[in-house]
Order: sequence, then structure tokens, then C-alpha cells
Amino acid sequence: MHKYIHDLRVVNKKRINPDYYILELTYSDTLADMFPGQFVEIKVENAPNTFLRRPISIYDVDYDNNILKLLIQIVGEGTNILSYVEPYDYVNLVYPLGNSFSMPENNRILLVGGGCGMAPLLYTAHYFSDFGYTPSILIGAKNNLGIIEPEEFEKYGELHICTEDGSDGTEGYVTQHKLFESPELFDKVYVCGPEPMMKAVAKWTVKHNIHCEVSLENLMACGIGACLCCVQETVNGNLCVCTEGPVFNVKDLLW
Amino acid sequence: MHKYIHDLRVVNKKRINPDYYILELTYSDTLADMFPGQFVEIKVENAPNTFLRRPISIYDVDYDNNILKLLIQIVGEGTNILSYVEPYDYVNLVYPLGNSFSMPENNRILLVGGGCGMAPLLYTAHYFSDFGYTPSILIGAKNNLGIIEPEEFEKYGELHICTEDGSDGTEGYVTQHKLFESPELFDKVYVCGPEPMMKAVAKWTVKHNIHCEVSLENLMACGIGACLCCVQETVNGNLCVCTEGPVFNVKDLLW
Amino acid sequence: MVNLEIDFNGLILRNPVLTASGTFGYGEEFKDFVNLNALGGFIVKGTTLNPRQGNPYPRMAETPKGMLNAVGLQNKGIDEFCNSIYPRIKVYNKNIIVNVSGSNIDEYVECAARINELETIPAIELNISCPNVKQGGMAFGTSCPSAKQVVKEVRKVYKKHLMVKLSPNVTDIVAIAQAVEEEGADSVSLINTLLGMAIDINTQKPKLSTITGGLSGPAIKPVALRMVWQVSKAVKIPICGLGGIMNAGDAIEFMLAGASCVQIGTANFINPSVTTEIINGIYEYCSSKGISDINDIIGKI
Amino acid sequence: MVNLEIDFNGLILRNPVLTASGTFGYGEEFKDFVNLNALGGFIVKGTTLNPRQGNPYPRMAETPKGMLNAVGLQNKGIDEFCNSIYPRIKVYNKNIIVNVSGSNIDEYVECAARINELETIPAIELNISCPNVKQGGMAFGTSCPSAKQVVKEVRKVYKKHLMVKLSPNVTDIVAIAQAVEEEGADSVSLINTLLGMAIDINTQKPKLSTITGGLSGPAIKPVALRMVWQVSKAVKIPICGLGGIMNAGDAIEFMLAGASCVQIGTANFINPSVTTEIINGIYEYCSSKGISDINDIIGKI
Ligand SMILES: Cc1cc2nc3c(=O)[nH]c(=O)nc-3n(C[C@H](O)[C@H](O)[C@H](O)COP(=O)(O)OP(=O)(O)OC[C@H]3O[C@@H](n4cnc5c(N)ncnc54)[C@H](O)[C@@H]3O)c2cc1C
Ligand SMILES: Cc1cc2nc3c(=O)[nH]c(=O)nc-3n(C[C@H](O)[C@H](O)[C@H](O)COP(=O)(O)OP(=O)(O)OC[C@H]3O[C@@H](n4cnc5c(N)ncnc54)[C@H](O)[C@@H]3O)c2cc1C
Ligand SMILES: Cc1cc2nc3c(=O)[nH]c(=O)nc-3n(C[C@H](O)[C@H](O)[C@H](O)COP(=O)(O)O)c2cc1C
Ligand SMILES: Cc1cc2nc3c(=O)[nH]c(=O)nc-3n(C[C@H](O)[C@H](O)[C@H](O)COP(=O)(O)O)c2cc1C
Ligand code: FES
Ligand code: FES
Repeated sequence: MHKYIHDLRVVNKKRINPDYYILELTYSDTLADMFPGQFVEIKVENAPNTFLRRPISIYDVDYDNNILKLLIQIVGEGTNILSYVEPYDYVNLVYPLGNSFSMPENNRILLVGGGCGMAPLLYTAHYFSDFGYTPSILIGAKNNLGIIEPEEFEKYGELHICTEDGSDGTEGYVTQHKLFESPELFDKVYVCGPEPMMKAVAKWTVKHNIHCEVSLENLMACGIGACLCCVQETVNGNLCVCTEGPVFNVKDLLW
Repeated sequence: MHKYIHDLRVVNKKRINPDYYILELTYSDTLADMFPGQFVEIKVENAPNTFLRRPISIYDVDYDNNILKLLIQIVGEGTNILSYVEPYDYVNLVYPLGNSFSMPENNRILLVGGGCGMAPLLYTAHYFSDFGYTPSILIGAKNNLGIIEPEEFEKYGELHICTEDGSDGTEGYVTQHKLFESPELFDKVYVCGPEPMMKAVAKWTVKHNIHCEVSLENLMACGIGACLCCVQETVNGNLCVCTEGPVFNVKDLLW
Repeated sequence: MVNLEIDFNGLILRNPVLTASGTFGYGEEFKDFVNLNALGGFIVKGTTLNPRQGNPYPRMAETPKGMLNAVGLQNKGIDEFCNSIYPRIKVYNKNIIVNVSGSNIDEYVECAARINELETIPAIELNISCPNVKQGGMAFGTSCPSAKQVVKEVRKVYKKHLMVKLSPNVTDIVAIAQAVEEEGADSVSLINTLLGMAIDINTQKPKLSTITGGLSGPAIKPVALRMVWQVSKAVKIPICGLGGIMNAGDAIEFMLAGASCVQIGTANFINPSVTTEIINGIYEYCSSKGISDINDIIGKI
Repeated sequence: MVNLEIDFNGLILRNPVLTASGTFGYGEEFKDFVNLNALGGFIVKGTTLNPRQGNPYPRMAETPKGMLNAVGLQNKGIDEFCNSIYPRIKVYNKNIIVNVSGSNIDEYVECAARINELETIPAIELNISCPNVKQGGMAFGTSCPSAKQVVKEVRKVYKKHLMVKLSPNVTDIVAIAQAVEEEGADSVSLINTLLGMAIDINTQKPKLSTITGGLSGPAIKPVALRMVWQVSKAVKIPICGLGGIMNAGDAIEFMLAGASCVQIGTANFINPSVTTEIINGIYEYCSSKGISDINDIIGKI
């Protein structure tokens, strides 16, 4: 797959709440093909202490309007300064990067997203839905501020919500959700979120012999397989999350 | 004199032309007393490569409205990024710094400013005028784009303009101006501008035995006499421009 | 027209811009961003006799205008390089240089001997300065006798251009440069990373699994430039300068300080097409200053 | 309540925040910005036996997240210090430490002996690491025998707390630290500046009159932190850590790495009241983490 370095124009910035915002970006030419689970490396301009690019998942692509969406959580300087871009500003991306979630074979699929990990799952649901699948989607967060654009997820599948404080959906961790009482409903589970959550889901899938793919986050310097900083230990040795991931089959991980 | 570190609010930003802008700043309390020739050290936020503060002369102070004005020429990253501040933003200043021009004893005074060196002369003319003096003022620049707010200078003295290309005032360097044919008119000359220009004026004053003060620019790290980086060789050894200057009597310089 | 071609002690570079080992993969990672053949050359990943898994994660920390890495020479070993990587990449550029490392002198020698057989590899860069491995690496580059010895032994088996990459973590880099020159190095490259460290005050733990790691990026540029200048005054062999080069201006600083060519490292991570921009920028600098031959600015200071 | 007091080998600091020599003048330059008495202490300008004019202008260049300086120990000499500066500033803080430099051992010794007489100066910082003077300075700090010798001679005449400031421009800073410890240093401070250089590509001239100068600021923090950590594992005397500290978080990193106190240098230029903010920030860090005594975090890594 060809990778690009492009300046994309900000079409819209949606401030969801103090912690989250969505950037809608467009390119002067037709956007490249992108697959669910892939990410971009975004350059943060005018940030005194942000030296490297920041990896951000593809939240959604609207090919009809030639728009790429990113969902970003403010956690430090880079994601904060980036939140000040305005329509007509340009941001520089290296993209699309990484591998992607595998295609489902049937409708017996579950997408589980926790916190900012829900970002890649919207495009995954969207993409799968374009191929005629209707995934079950479970998104969880600390509280309702972390449940971003549920109406978007609802377009593409059957949405379930849970929050740790019960402020939206059912109360508790995602793995406490009733979906996890019915392993027989699923052939494939796709997960992205905090590591403990992914590990818990992975454990459950292993126990019930369900195919499970997780999207990992880690510290990246280049995003294109050149620096070897982003390694994940696997049964096949140290692999780069940026090129051989971010999506891994849990059976390849040493979890 | 007490120095302060304060956040000042931008009240107005006047973009004079692509190279120059004026910042009008106000403080929540009454502005400190400032003297002509003094400067501030301004912090440039969100500038990836601007590590140190930038010294900028006091262009004018409007005590009635509690406003401090800076005239800034864009020459590099710091002055460029600063040009993006907007009303209601805050900028952090350490001020007021340095010594100041001596008071005149009569009206036989000439202020000579070249390029951005005209900045401290507006407040000087203003200040002298408040004490009842009417200075002759000569400002020179490469072309008319470098002649900033002549109407302001005209308020406080008799303004003469010259440009190297003749696009405003008389054509030529400041020292080619006809005022320099009449040394007998002046007891004190105050100069700020590019070094060759200041040296030429200084030479003329020495020849005609006129008191002359120049305001020097050089590379500063701290602005408060702590780093000893900003030295100027004088008859009294190396002196700090930021505390023992920026104003020097030319007879103390080894020019 | 500006001539950008450099005769780097026999190695003819179409322009002075190469890439630094460990920051440019095997070149192919960048083929979507750079016309690889337009580079002066590129230096591939640190290669060792045996495959290495490198250090545990985390291997990276961002620092003020720089980064620390503790990759630890992860690579597939010389066999894999010769048998499958080399045949794949050799078409990309005529100056593909292999960065060679080892835990002991025999490993260096054997690795160099194997590369000597690879027809289209015109040079090796002997890495006696890697701070991220327990044995060998930087240990060889921080004392004159050990630097001499490894260069002497490698020189016996390696017949093409032998570039030696120096460590900045020394009191006297000039002495090391002179020592390797005496043993027949054809050129030196400097600098490798400075040994550094970073701590996460929240977890109260080091940010790298190895505690210390190698500092690269603009933060180290002033030190690199000083060392290039010092060495250039003391050796006759040419210098390849690197350390924090982000743009054409930085590259020109190194050449003015005495480098005949430069390597671009960490900058590739931030802008994968930076090398092309630097080549163009050097060209523009020369033409705007009326410099008709880039060789004229080398060591002007 | 958090205890911030440190017993620095006999020197009682009300908190671990001092200021670095050459960046804080004689303290009085900062009295409009800082309550000087609230600092753990401050270290005044490098002082020599005879007055020095320092190096020619330009002495400063901005670099990525740092600066180069080539001040060259401009100061009015020990007489002027004792007779007019000392009486003026001694009221400001009970831990005013004089940074002492010299071109040869006799000068160091004589200067130290003079300061030994000053009642309210509890310590000197022996600067064997200044990169900006032709003779002496860093030359003493880059080899064990010379470092030992100068400390040995000064120790004979200086009876109060003797802190020795180490140069980072060495292969093995641990060996130097151990050498000065052996000769009776009460503590070490590190690091002084890294030797660096910058070039103006427009004029094709070095940016400093002395060509090379000392690099300070955040750029050097990873190197400084690594050295503090290495030395802390190898000596028993306490360490004063510095190099690029800009905020409380940076200061805490140094303490976790093994420093018992820290110095703030270049940061004072950018924010003249930064030291107060750092003291408050350390306090807040401790209280938010439930740390009741700052001593508990020293060397936790
Ligand atoms: C493949 C991939 C996809 C990602 N997708 C998204 C996304 O769609 N939306 C989103 O908001 N974030 C995403 N992230 C995380 C995002 O990259 C980090 O939040 C961002 O780099 C933080 O930058 P900063 O400058 O704001 O914070 P910093 O100041 O750099 O760091 C703040 C805190 O976050 C931690 N941190 C920084 N980077 C990472 C990381 N990569 N992994 C784990 N912890 C980190 C730091 O250790 C620190 O504690 C993704 C990361 C990866 C690797
Ligand atoms: C006491 C004093 C008063 C000043 N008053 C004003 C003023 O009122 N208005 C104004 O626009 N400028 C003034 N200056 C100059 C101003 O400080 C510089 O233009 C500014 O620091 C440049 O910052 P930068 O980041 O934009 O450019 P940089 O990228 O730092 O530099 C761009 C170019 O300008 C040169 N340069 C930078 N600083 C100086 C300096 N201090 N002296 C000479 N050359 C320099 C650099 O060498 C470089 O070639 C004053 C300087 C001093 C010392
Ligand atoms: C992630 C990473 C990996 C590196 N791996 C190697 C290596 O294998 N061999 C080597 O000689 N240098 C290696 N280096 C050092 C670089 O080649 C270069 O010397 C250093 O980064 C300074 O240049 P820069 O500041 O332009 O990056 C590595 C640097 C980085 C950042
Ligand atoms: C302008 C300047 C002058 C300095 N003068 C001295 C000095 O006289 N004696 C000394 O030991 N160190 C001197 N130093 C070094 C500092 O004390 C300190 O070791 C160094 O700057 C690193 O700390 P920092 O990064 O916090 O500035 C000077 C540093 C600067 C920037
Ligand atoms: S981030 Fe560089 S190899 Fe993955
Ligand atoms: S700028 Fe620091 S002493 Fe003048």
C-alpha cells in the first residue's frame, strides 16, 4: 500500500467536550484507500515540546465528501495544541499506516471499544457495514463524557453502551456487560482500548475459542517501520506495531 | 527601579505592513513608570525554535489609557509567531529594563532613527514633549514601507523623513539629510538604528562637539544583567547593554 | 548550475546527503516518500553477525528537541541481510552502505568480510559507538587502543571504503579520530548518539527499559558540530557529519564546519521526505550565494 | 505538611532548589522577582583571583531548546568580591555559595583561601569544568590526576563545605567524581555545560567569538540526568544536579536519579521567578503523591 505525506485542510473541528474533539480533514485530490484499524501520523505545528508526530487512528472516512475524520483525546501538549486548529488551517499527515482488521465472514461479530479506543471501531463498523455486515458494537468509558457520537455507531450496527459510573448505558466495565455471557453468539471479536480491558476481553475469547483481534497502542517515533521503537513481543519475536500492527491476533501475543 | 514579570493583555494589534506591526498592551493594574530608551523582554509562546525572550523597545506609553505600545519588525521566527497574537491574548513581559536617554536641557535636540530603530524614539519624543521640549526628529528607512506612523511623531516634534529610494521624504541616507549641514542647531543628538548609521551620526557629532547618545542592540539572553552575554566594549571595559545600556554616550564607546 | 557531487575519498556521491543508520530502515520503508536513487547514498540498519532481538519495550522517549532510543541493534543478522535483503534493495542506490556492529572483534571482522563480498556495497560504516548494547558497541569507540584494534582487524579483511562511526561520549574525540585514521580508515562519521536518560515522575521509573539510551535530534546539533569542526582540523581523511540535522541550513553548517557529506537521522521520522528537501535546499543555498561547487564550502570555518 | 529541608552533607538547605553559577548574577539582579531568602541557596558568578574581562562579543547563540555561551568568566576578581559585593549580598540568604575558578592551581587555592575567611559563606563550588577559558577551567575537570590535584590543594586551605563542579565533556564522569571524592570533596555538582558550536550560514562565520562555547538548557537535560544517575551509584557524597531544569518536574527527575538538591540555570533567563515556582511545584508534587519528606525520593531510581 502506498503511503503519503500530505497537507490536509481542516474542514470542521467538533469539540465534543473538554477532553475530546473530532477533526474533519479534506485533501485536494481524492483521499487514498484506507482500511479499518489503520492510523495516521500527524504533525503538531507550533508546539514547543512536541518533537515527534502523534499517531491517531482513522475514526471514519467519508469518501462521498472526501473527508477523513480523527477522534482525538487531549492527554498532553501535542493533542492539546492540535485542538486549536481551525477550519482552513492545514495539518500534515503521513498516512495511511499499519495493517487493518480482517474482514468478517459472517454477522457473528462483536466490536469492543474502551475510552479513546473506540476511535478505530467507528470506521471498522462503517466499513463492515458497507460490505453488508451488521456488527454488534459495545463501547465503554469511565462516564458518559467518554461516549462519543453514539448516533454514528448506531448507523452501522447494534450499539451497546456501558460506563463505569452508570451515567450512560449499563454500569460497569465492558467485560461485565451481558454480551459477555453469550460467547456462542460470536465468531470474531475486534477490540481496541486500554490494555487491561483488551487483555480481559482476549482472555474471554481464548477461553471460548473465539477469534480475537486487538489494536495496540504504543510509543512510536516514525510510524513507518524505520526506527524499531514500537515493538511488541509476539510468538514470532519483536514485531513493529506500526507496520506489523497495530492489529494483532491475540494468539500471536504473549499475553 | 523595580522590574516586573507580568502578563499583559493585547488590546489591539495593528498590522502596519507585511514587515511591521504594533502591539498595544494593557495591564490589570497601573503600568509602571517607564523611561524613553528602555525596553521589555517578551516571551513568545508556542514557538518551536524560540527559546529565549526577545528584547523590544518601548515604542510608546499612553498612561491615560494604561497602554504600552511595541513596534515590532518581523525578522525571524520569534517576531513572526508573536505577530499572530490577537486581542484578549496575553503576552508575558519582563520590564522595564535598561537605562534611558538623558533629559535635554533645551530645545536644541535632534532624534535620529533608522529602520526599526525609530521604535524607542517615539516615546522619547513623547516624553520630551511632555516636559515642554520640541525635538527635531529625523527618521529614515530603505523605502516608505519603513516609515511607520509619521503622524504620531509629528505630534511631538518637527518631523523630517528620508528614504534610500526617495519613496518618502528626501532621498538618501539620514546622514545625507540637510539637517546634518547645520550642526550649530543642536546641543544633543539621540540616535537609534543600524550600527553603520549610528556610527556615521556619532562621527559627525564628535566632529562638531555635540553630545550624542545612541541606543545599542545586541544579543541578549536575560535582559537583567545576570548572564553577561550582552557586553559592549567601552572605555570602562565590557559593560552590559541590558543594564548599563542600551543607551550609551558615544564618547564612552570605542567606535 | 551548481555541482553537488563529492568525491568522498573514492566514494563518488551525487550529492552530500546520506541517511543515518537505524533511522532509514533498509531504504525501502521510504520509497513512497523519497526517490532513493536521488540521495547521495544511504546507510542501512546496524547489522551484526547473528540476529538480535534488541532491547525490551519501551525503547523510546521524547526529550526537548530530541529523542532517546534504546533499540539495541535489533536486526536479522548478516545471513539474512546477504541472502534476502541485499538482493532486494541493491537496485535503489549505488551507495548503499552497511552499518556494522559486533560484541567482539571477531564478530566485526566476520561481518565486514561477508559484506566485502557483496558486489554493489561500496562501503561499510563501522559502528564503534552504539550506546545501547551491553557488550561491544560504544566500548570500542571510547578508548584509543580498542578503537585502533577493531579498525586494524577489520581493515585486514575489508577492501573497500571503510568509514568509522565515532562516539561523542568521550573526552577527546580528536584522539579517537586520529587513532582510526592511523589504522587505515578511509573516513570517519560523527556523531553517534549521546548517552542520556529520562524519568517518568508519575511512575517514578525510567522511561526506557534499559534506563539509559542514545540521544539524537536537534538538541545534540551544537555538540556534533563542535566535534566535526575539531576533528576536521586534525585528520586528513574526510568526515561525514551528523547529529540533529533537520534542514538544509543545518546540513550547510556541518559542511562549513568541515564535513564533506552529511547524514540525516531522526529528521526522517518527522518528515519522511526531508532528505529530498535538504538536497534541494543545499542547491538553492549555493545558487543564491553564487557558489558553483559545493566542495567550495567544505571546512570554510 | 511536606518537609523540603535537606542536609546536604552538613549544609542545611531549607529546600533543594539553588541557582547555578553564571545564571543568577549575585542574586541581587533577581530580587524584584524572587524572595532570595526562600531559596535553598544560590551560587554566585564564577570568581577568579584577578579581575577578568571575559571573551569578546558575541558571547551567546540560541540553539534548539538551549543556548551556547562564551562569557569566559568575566568577573571583578576576589578583592572586589570580598570588599564590596560580599558585604552587600550576604544578607540575602544563609547559603550563598561562591563558584571559584582559576587558570592554575595557585589561583584556585588563593581564591578559596580568601573565601574561607568570609564568615557567612558556608561553601564554595570549585569550577573545574568551565569550557570558555583558554587556560585552566575545563582542563582540570577532564582528567582524574588534574582533578585530584586541584581538589587536594584547595582542600588544604578550604575548611567549609567543598562542592566540586564536574564537566560532562568526559568519557567517564564516574571516575572523576570518585577521584574528587577521594581527595575530600564534600559534594559534587553536575553538569557544567557541554562544549558546542553554532554557525551562521549567511555570514559563514561561527556565532560565537570563541568559535566553541558551553551548551546549556533543556537540550542537555537527558545527558545531565544520565550522569547524575551514574555518579549517584558510585559515590557516597551527595550530588547537586543540574542541566536544563525548567520546572518542578525536571527538578524531581534529577532527585529521583540521585541528586539531593538541584541548581536552576538557564531557566532563570526565561522566567526570572522560575525558582519560586519550582519550589512550590516540588511541594505540590510531594503532597499530591503523599510524600511527607522530599528526602524520600532522592535516588529512588
Ligand atoms: C496506533 C495508535 C493509534 C492511536 N489512535 C488514537 C486516536 O485515535 N485518538 C487519540 O486520541 N489517541 C490515539 N492514540 C494515542 C495518541 O497517539 C497519544 O495520546 C498522543 O500521542 C499523546 O500525545 P500528547 O502530546 O498529547 O501527549 P504526551 O505529552 O506525549 O503524553 C501524555 C501522556 O500520554 C502517554 N502517551 C503518549 N503517547 C502514547 C501512546 N502512543 N500510547 C500510550 N500512551 C501514550 C504519555 O506517556 C503521557 O503519560 C493512538 C496511538 C497509537 C500508537
Ligand atoms: C535593547 C533592544 C531593543 C530592541 N527593540 C526592538 C524593537 O523595538 N522592535 C523590533 O522589532 N526589534 C527590536 N529589537 C531587535 C529584536 O530583539 C530582534 O529583532 C528579535 O530578537 C529577533 O527575534 P526573531 O526570533 O524574530 O529573529 P531570530 O530568528 O532570532 O533572528 C533573525 C535575525 O535577526 C538577528 N538578530 C536577532 N536578535 C538580534 C538583536 N538583538 N540584535 C541584532 N540582531 C539580531 C539574528 O542574528 C538573525 O539574523 C531590539 C533589540 C534590543 C537588544
Ligand atoms: C532509533 C534510532 C536507531 C539508531 N540505530 C543506529 C544503528 O543501528 N547504528 C548506528 O550506527 N547508529 C544508530 N543510530 C544513531 C544515528 O545513526 C545517528 O548517529 C544519531 O541518531 C544522530 O543523528 P540524528 O540526530 O540526525 O538522528 C540510531 C538512532 C536512532 C534515533
Ligand atoms: C551565561 C552562562 C554563564 C555561566 N557561567 C558559569 C560560571 O561562571 N561558572 C560555572 O561553574 N558555571 C557557569 N555556567 C554553567 C551553569 O552554571 C550550568 O552548569 C549550566 O548552564 C547547565 O545548567 P542549565 O542548563 O540549567 O543552565 C554558566 C552558564 C551560562 C548559561
Ligand atoms: S514507530 Fe518506528 S518502527 Fe514503528
Ligand atoms: S542580557 Fe544577560 S546580562 Fe545582558
